[in-house]
Amino acid sequence: MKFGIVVLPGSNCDHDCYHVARHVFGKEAEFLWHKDRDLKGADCVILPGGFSYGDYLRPGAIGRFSPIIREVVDFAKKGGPVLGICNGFQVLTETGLLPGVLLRNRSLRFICDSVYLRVENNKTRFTGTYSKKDVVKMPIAHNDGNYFADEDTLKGLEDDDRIVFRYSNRYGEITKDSNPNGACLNIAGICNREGNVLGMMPHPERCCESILGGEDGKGVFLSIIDCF
Amino acid sequence: EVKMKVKIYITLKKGVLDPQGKTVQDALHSMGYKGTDKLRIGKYMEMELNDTSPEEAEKSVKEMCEKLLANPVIEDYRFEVEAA
Amino acid sequence: EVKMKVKIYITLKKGVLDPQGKTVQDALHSMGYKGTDKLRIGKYMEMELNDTSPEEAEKSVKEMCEKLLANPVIEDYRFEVEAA
Amino acid sequence: MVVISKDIVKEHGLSEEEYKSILGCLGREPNLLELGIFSVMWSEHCSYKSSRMYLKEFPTEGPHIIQGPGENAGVVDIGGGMAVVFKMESHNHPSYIEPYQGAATGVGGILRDVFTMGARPVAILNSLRFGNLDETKTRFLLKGVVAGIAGYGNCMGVPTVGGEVYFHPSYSGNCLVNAMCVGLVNKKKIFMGKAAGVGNPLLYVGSSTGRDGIHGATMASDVFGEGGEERRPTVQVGDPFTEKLLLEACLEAFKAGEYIIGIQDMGAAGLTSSSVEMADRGGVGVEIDLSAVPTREEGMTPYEIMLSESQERMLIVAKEGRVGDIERIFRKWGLKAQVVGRVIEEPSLRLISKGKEVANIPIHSLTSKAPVYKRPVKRPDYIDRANKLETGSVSLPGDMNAILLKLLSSPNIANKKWIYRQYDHMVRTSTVVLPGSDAAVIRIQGTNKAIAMTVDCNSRYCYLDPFAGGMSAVAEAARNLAATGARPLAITDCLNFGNPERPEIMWQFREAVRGMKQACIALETPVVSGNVSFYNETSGEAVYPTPSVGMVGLIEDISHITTQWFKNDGDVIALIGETREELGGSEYLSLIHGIEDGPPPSIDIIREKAVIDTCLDAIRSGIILSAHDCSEGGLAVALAKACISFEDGLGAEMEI
Repeated sequence: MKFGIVVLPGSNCDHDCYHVARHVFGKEAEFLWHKDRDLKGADCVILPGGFSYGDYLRPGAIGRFSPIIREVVDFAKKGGPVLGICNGFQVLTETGLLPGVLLRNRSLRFICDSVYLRVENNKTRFTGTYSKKDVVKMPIAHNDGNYFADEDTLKGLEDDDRIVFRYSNRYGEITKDSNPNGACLNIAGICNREGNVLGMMPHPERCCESILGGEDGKGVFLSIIDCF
Repeated sequence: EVKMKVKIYITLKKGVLDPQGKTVQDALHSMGYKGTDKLRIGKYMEMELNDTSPEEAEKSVKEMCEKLLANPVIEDYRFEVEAA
Repeated sequence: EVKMKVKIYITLKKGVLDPQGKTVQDALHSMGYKGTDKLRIGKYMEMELNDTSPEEAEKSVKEMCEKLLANPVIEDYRFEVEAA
Repeated sequence: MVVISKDIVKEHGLSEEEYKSILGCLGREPNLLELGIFSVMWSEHCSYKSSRMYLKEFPTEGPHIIQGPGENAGVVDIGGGMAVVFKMESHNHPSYIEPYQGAATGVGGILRDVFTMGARPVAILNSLRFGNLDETKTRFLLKGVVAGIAGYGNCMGVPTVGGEVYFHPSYSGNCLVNAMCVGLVNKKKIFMGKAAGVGNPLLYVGSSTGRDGIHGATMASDVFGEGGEERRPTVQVGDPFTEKLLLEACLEAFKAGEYIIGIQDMGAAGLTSSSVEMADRGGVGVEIDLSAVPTREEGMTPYEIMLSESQERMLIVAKEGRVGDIERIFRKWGLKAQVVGRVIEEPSLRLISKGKEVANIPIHSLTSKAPVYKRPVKRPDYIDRANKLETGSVSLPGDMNAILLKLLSSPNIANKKWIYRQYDHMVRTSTVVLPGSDAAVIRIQGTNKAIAMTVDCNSRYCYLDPFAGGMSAVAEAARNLAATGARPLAITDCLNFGNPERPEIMWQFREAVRGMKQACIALETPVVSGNVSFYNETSGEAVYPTPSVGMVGLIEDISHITTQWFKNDGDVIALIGETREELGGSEYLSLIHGIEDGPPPSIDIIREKAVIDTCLDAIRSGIILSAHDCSEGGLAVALAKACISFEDGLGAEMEI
């Protein structure tokens, strides 16, 4: 099982995802430089967090034109698993692989904190090891996590069970107070229709080791590995 | 071949959330400018296009906006092209 | 008392580095729009001012720009006020 | 040829005598370009002319010290073939003028000081001081400074893990923005800012040069008058995206092979200070062709190019024939690498523009021959007046609980999550103790070790008794590290003071440095880098003396990591050290009674060492579950914080 970790200019969490894939889960991992066109045989592609192109113009707006992203889109269209974390999720919405857009946080401030999420759909390739309605704790660190989409798109996401994670309180209740950035329907992560592309704002790679404060993020990687 | 001056206005579509606009409007109210309403904040870009023609400039600026400068999901764009 | 429509343009002062403009311009070049030059990105604001007059609107918009909307150290502003 | 008039000399911040010694160095009149170069190299900011005689008193050596002051950052051995690299730098004046960019470029500059040594930056901290929060100017500055630090640090992917923020009226005319960076490097891969090898090419890498911040260096040495506002155009603008590319390109070039002989970031006074300082360390000269320097504005003069403080630029002395290899790496990251000159044998700075020599200055006249002042010193009158407090004269409060709640909610003591929540403090998945405890801890992946880091200074103590204040700044930092399970290694500092031309300020500086020195010797924490920021003063009103101390410690075994909050019901609470009736200079007196008088708590540095060692030994023997040092708010606040800093929290009961 091999993870391909895309490196765009300005990616920061590429090293963190590499560390988790290699040292926590003992799997093969390789960086995929944005100017290349070769996924180097990756079984799962990760678009890591960071500030690709400095978040200039719009987060992910320029990154999506990198040559490697064209390969990632084809890989996704052929059913390959693609995980977009934070800036990676923003790039996925700019490519159109996932609907909607990530706007500036309601508070207009960067937020780095641990938040509770409720697992809404444990049938995707990224959440199979969680149970439905599990409450997990994961860190977020972003300026533009305020997910927005028009009414029809939101309705489609709910009807097709494509909302994968929602911000909740520690008891799993979806409340306004537990919504850190103003995202519609407390959306923290969504997948495409086929369930092989997941975009999420929280950082699972930052909570795969108890020394860092929690292991609730392991489930995302274990689910990917299980499906392989 | 001439040099053209281009002005581009990117605005949020109606109904799209504008966290910045709302916060700045609240601040203006608290500063005493109670009459402020429907404040929306977008992008204003200026640039030059070298060795082109008015028609060609119109075409390429339109493409730039469609492909990169505006996000069609949430933004509208308009632009003005004039000889430099 | 009338309602006025206001348009505000906030731009970086000459000589002030615009990292965003530079990066977007490089992206346009790599997309094939080689003729793009001197791309500068600023803010474009639209708003309405209720129960005011043209003169009063001019005065308060100028104050808003000076006090909040523009950063006098690195930004210039201009605005247009017209009856709604 | 511009005639150098008296006004031009004064405008460059140079005194009559300084101009005379320039004539001596050159044996002729300087041209405007040469005068500009002298003015920045002889500014307080670059030459430390008013502080140098005292700074050389600091202990800077030790068995584990690889590089002390004089390079871009200090380097300390932490065993296992690795070293920790760190420094602190101030950006006070630019931040007062443009808070966002002033703070952002402060972070950008200190990051470059660390990675220019070959180290990967692993943490950023900051020490901030503002006027009271009820002033709108303070809120404006605070909002901009925090956003600037977050904007730059977060984009760079380096976690901002710790620091301190204080609010006090003495800073309302002059905020303090000190940024500290800590990096890790393989001991065999340390790079120095030294030019060597006559003929080797000088390579300019990073952003192109604009007119940002010209006179930035001299501005920092000027006192803000009432009309300080119109000095605006001198503020630099940062681009963290380009600096992230610069960081990755440099680290790749360091690893790729023996391409780079010396490297330095272009900080204050940009191309001038980097080229001159590298030549000075190598005992050689440099020749630069200014026409080759990439500029982003048309028609820039040699003067503007040499004094510009555009950000995100580095100067590299490359090995002959290796320019192509370096260019390839920088091009991969989308950056320019342009040969702009070469190392020359004659130890002078030779500048060429359009084929003509426009400046020729002996290197040592800009560095070792810079003036060193023994400024007059006078013990201020306020010292006796402000240290006459009899604790009896202070009425005992009726409702102790109300007082404790007031202290806990006061800006200087309350939890600072509302600030550090805006910093990404988790990126790099190495932050094992997050902000909010006594010190931040970063694990060293691939080893069983971790490094702890903190920034501390109680400036009220320093105002009342600079000697005791300087000593307690070092002691408090060491206590914070010990409470986290870390052995203090070494310190960096930012010495923020008023106008050194006023004898009272110079006395404050001398005493603070004397106190710090004794503490560093007793606690075995040498000074490995640092910065001095004078002229923090508006219309004769100086800030409280603020010698911020940044200290780094080593945790040999990651299981020794200790946090400040209580762990289990029924655990025993012990107090190490002696409690004396010392209310002077306390936050309680200031907040509740509006009294700022001292004397501050007496400090016995030998006993401090004993307390620190006792705490560390107890932690290592496994009998300590949490530890917290008593600082602002004393024992009551320390106990309260240990109860409430964690999600569910616990209570505590104590026999007074």
